[in-house]
Amino acid sequence: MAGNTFSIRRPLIGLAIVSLATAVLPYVGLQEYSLSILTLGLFFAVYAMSWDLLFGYAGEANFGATFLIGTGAYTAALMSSNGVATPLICVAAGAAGAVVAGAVLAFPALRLRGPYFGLVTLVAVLIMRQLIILFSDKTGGEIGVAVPDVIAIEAATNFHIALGLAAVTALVLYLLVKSPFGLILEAIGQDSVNAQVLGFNIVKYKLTAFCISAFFSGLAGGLMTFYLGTASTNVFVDASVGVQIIIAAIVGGRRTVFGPILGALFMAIASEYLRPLGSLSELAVALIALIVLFFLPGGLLGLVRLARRPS
Amino acid sequence: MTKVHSGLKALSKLALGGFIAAAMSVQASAADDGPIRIGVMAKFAQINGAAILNGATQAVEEINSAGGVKGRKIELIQYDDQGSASDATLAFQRAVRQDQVSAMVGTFLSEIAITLTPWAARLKVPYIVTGAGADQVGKLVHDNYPAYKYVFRTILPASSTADGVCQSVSDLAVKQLKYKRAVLMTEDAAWTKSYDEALKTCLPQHGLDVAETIKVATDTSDFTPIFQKIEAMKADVIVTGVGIIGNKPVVQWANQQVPMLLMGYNAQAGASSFWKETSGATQGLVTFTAASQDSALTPKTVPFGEAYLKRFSTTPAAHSYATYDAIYLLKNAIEKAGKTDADAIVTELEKADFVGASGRIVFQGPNDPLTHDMKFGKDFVTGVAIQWQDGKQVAVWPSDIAKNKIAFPAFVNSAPK
Amino acid sequence: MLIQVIVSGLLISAIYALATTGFTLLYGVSGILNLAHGTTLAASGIATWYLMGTAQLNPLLAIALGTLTGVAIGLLTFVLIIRPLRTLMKLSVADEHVFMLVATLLWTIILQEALSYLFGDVPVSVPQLVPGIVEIFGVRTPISSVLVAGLSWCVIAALWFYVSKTRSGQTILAASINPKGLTLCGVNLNAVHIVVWAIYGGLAGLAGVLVAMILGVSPSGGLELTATAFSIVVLGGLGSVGGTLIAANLIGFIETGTAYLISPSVRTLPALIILIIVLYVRPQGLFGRR
Amino acid sequence: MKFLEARQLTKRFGGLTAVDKVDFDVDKGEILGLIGPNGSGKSTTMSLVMGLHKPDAGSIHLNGVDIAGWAPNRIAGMGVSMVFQHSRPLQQQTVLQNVLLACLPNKVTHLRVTDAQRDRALESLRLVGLGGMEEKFPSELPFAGLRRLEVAKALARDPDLLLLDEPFAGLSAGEVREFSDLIRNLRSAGRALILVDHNVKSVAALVDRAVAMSSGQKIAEGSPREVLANADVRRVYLGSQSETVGANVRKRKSEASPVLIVKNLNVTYGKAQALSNISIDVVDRGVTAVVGLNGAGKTSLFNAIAGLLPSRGEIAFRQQSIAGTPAHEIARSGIVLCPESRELFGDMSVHENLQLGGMHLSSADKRERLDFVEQIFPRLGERRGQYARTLSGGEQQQLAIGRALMMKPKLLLIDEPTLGLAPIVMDIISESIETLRKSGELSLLLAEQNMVFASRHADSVYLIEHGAIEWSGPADQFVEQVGGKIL
Repeated sequence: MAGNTFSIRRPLIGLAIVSLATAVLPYVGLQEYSLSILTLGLFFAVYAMSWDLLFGYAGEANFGATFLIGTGAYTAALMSSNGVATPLICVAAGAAGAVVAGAVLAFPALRLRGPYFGLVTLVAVLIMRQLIILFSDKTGGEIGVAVPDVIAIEAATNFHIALGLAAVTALVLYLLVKSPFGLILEAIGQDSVNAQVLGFNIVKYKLTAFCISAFFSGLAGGLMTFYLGTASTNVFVDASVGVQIIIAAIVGGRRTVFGPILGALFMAIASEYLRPLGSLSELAVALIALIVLFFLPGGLLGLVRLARRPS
Repeated sequence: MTKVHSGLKALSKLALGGFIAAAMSVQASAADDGPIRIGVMAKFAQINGAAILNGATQAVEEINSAGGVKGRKIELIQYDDQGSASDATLAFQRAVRQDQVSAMVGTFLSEIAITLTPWAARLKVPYIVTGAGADQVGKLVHDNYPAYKYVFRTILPASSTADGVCQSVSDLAVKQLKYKRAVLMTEDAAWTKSYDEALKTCLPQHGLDVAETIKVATDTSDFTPIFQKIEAMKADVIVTGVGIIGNKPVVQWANQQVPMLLMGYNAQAGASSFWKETSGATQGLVTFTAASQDSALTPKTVPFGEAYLKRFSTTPAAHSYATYDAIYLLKNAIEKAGKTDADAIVTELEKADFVGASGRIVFQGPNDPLTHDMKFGKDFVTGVAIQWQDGKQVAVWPSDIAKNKIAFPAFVNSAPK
Repeated sequence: MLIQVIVSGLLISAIYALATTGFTLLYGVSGILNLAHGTTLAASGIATWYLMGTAQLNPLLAIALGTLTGVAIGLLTFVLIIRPLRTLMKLSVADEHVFMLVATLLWTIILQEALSYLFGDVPVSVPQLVPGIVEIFGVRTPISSVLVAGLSWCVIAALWFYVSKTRSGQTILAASINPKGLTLCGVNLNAVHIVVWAIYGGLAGLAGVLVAMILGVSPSGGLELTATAFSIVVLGGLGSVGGTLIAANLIGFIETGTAYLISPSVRTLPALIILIIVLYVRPQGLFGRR
Repeated sequence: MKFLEARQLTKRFGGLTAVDKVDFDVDKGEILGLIGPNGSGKSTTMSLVMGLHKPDAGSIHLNGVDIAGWAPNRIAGMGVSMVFQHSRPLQQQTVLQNVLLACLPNKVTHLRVTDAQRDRALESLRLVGLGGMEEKFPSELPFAGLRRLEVAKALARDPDLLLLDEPFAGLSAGEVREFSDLIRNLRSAGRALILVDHNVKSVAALVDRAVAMSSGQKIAEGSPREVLANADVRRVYLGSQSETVGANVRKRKSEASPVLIVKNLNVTYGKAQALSNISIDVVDRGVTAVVGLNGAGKTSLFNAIAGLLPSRGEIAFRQQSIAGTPAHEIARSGIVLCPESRELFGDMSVHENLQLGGMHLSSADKRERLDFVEQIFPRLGERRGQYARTLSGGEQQQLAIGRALMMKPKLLLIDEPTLGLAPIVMDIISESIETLRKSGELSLLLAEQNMVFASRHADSVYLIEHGAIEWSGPADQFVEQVGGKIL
């Protein structure tokens, strides 16, 4: 936006610097195992960023993030296991499938508000899970679908793929929320009546946001499937995975684009440090998230901002 | 907004800095004279996971106190997969890349075993599945041999289980009890597809008609309609196939006093804690399993069960036997190979002919349909059928090791209809 | 067949009704969707299972203590999660709603992991109070199930009596209709909330024990129970106790009917689909008022 | 054909007909004032024009097109804009960005701000007097500045019809003047304007024509002067002449010290100062009235006394400070508020409502008290088993006062006891107030728009305007000294 180009350019330069600095990590002695933690953390970062486009900006709490992710993952996995296409085409199809599924879900669901919207998105995950189990001869059911192809085996390459995806997602989403589209979306999220009176068709904007969120979720879901080697319900179509995504976004700082990256990496690294606690580590992560929720409503990114704003 | 990027940078510096330092400080040494590291993976908060861990612990402690592997101790390292494939891949990478384990055993969930199979191949580390029974694992190894040759399995795959269920049920139900009609009740899941097919062909061949196959959703809470329906079919026995919802059908079968025996396969009922979990409702249930405390399948079976009971105050589950044997298989292979090199271990495992606690273990070859699964049947691994009687698992099949005959819960009429 | 559907439907619906009454009561009075509801149920069931089995307590005492576990968790939820969230953060109404959902979800995870840690993540069943069966119109039914169904309806009737006939109950009803009006009558709303959470905990606790007796519970099965409760409550109309009771029966009968008439493997699908259709056509639920 | 023609516009909410067959027109270059007390349906009427509610019947022709029932964004696309009373700007965006928002087209593929859009935003800001504030954040603007920001947003859309909802609420007298000028300029640019306000005075000076509403119906239309002179309008605002005839105005200067003393009370809502330095004394065992138009601050004052609103200043009840005491404790100590919104328990019976009021009494006391209340309001005895929400407005008012009386108040605050009531019900309320006065057991503080009603009963009167006391004194001097100035 004119008059504040500077304030857009600087975060973007920052994003580029951080991305490049992170990209050399494999070459400065970071172990492959640490890379794989970051790789999964970055996939989660993409989920969390996509989720927050809906929540932080459009004001809709989507409890069915894994419906979108799962569609992307299963579309890609089923195409690959049936030998239909190369991995990249499968991933692209996964993203497209997620957009279609997202639109099918969102178009009617967006008529509902608050807890009802949340419930429908949650139920969508439950139904999808049931259908996968029900048609297990095609979907692999509880066992999942093994994908025969891989995109890359090297830990560093996989890390770069995830990093690139996260960086591109952050870039696109950031430009988007700073564009007129994002301004309108935010206005809709904060006061939908006012936004309607200003002439904006809120369903059209929310639907677009839902599709964008679905696109990145599905894309990341498809890529992560090829990274893991299987698509399975416990990883891709699970309400509690959706909860982890929500926690990552809120812990990182909602309505910030970059915050959810921070949140997702924080959660990944925190679980690594808390691993000595054994089966209590998930409890500890939830406790930390709860404390962040209570005392840092702006999330970790909010904390950084707070510290940098003197008054 | 101008502050965002620098904040992000500051925080990532903070987090990553510590992270890198921590990650780099844990440099494992894989010297040839140090202990041999073996990883064990499962969700340890679950009974199944604990059974896997205990089986491994028992074997490692025995081996170490007997002098180790050619003088080298085995160090068992635990990896909790939290029941999630993504956690499992992380843990697997940590085991291989950071802790530099020589082999990995364990895994209860099939989706995790299938996910880890290509990882074992990528990271070139022997991986013995001791909990997950989906046929797909063996098929994957077969289809991708030799790339996936690193993966073995010491628990029976679903098709062998179906085989064992068919043999045990036809011996017990047809020969002993003179039953004629059965209803097949299996959970609606991928692993039961081939299980159903196998039993539907096999049971009638032995003289037991399958009146109907009833599929049960894995989130079923109320089994009343299902049991009512089965009863209306006038069958003599219910042959089950459940692995995910083991508790509920059994408890409700007892509560509702369904007047037919439950036979077949129930994964949870193979665990010794099942009596407590069901508060005794499992009385009279018959299930096929790998081995049990009192079944003298091999000379090692009973001693292992007794030592296990002493060490862990509970009796072993099927996965305990499988994991126990897996560790011994690895020990033998390393000794024969003379080194911990992955390919050498695999070569020795492929040649193994080993009498373990669960039977004589010989792996199927690359041309067999389920490569690196155990050969099944007489003279190899047979499995046992046990019945829960007064808090204990009692072996009732095969006849040569059976201690007791089938007993009937008060509400089940022994005579065929 | 029809009689079977009716008998089984009635029994399962009674449990559904009891297991959701507290959830909807809580929403009606304090406007909170407690997503830790299912885990509260599971905790009470597991506690009773442990006290009866491992600790060998008298069954009735164990059931009482299990119910008290529910009360304790209810009060903890209020004191540790709900009240801090309302007092520590000054949130707008819309934000508060979402933060409340997220906080109760986190609380669910904490409870669930604590239960797994203490008792292991396995499904467990509480022994039947009275073993044995009776024939109801030729349908063989466990005596315990009949007792549980009877007890569920007795508790619901007692709740109705409490709310409509006692002073404390009237205060709670009034708080659900108009909290400001109640403040003007000189009543401390905070005290009302504590009472409501205690009653909620008691209802959830007893329901958890009974669910564990008839169906079985597990720590990680809590979210699934919450989802079922949530669906029933939304179908009936959020905050409407009467609507919830009717919806509980509706879902109970549809599920049972589906299992009998179509196939047990699609038991829950028709109910979920009906729920979605109802939400689209009538978002406030069947009996909710806008 | 006028630019906007609304015919037989009707909107029902459940059983309540909020807008009842209302007709009105407005043409370009004209300002129409929609006036009426709270609950008269004027804001709902405006919502119908904007499409925020769907009318149940009737038509709205804009430039010849019937837009009734359209979605708000389509109506906005026809050149209609609206300024809300409560502004909620985007806090993380600058003032300029907030206005730019209004310049953007309804097109998801529009991803860059054009120079033309930016110029229009800047021009709008300049027009409303916010030039130079472009890079500030909304949180840095004063209250009136936020209102200007809202107007700038509406202007940026270059509307043909502009709807203004209570544009003067919360503004100081000086700001009201500036705003009036601003609005007048908008008309001269050839726009049609509809202005909703209960502040009759400011509207009268500004609008070309006025439509007065009461209980959802149009009761008068014409020039501001004609409407203000209309007997129905005067009755709605002042109470009818017939009620004042034979009014029993008494002068009573109580010898006892005041039962409640309020000193320098201030209440703020965010940036808006709702009450500034209010000081009043409530006559012991007498009737004190606070009068003023809707929005003057009466309800804020009552809520602050009852502990429902945080406030600064002193409030002493029987020589004891009660500032900062929780609301329920204040209620228990004897200060009972009967609010304008009544706050009844709608899904409970009349009897249960009364029981809840008397819940802290012993059962003997409660029975006696119930008899007392049913004696004052016999109607409540007849309707004992009926749900409160099914009662008529007058009965609900009686129940609200009755429930408050169940608490044995020492000081009873009644906010707008007669608002929207039929004359016959007003008489019942009148009688009850007199009965209570005679009982000598409690003091009364009334808040009233109906000044004649208030001065008839009160011993002493305070007039509030814009959150400050404008006049105070004995009731009998009130009508002659102030009455004429109000309307």
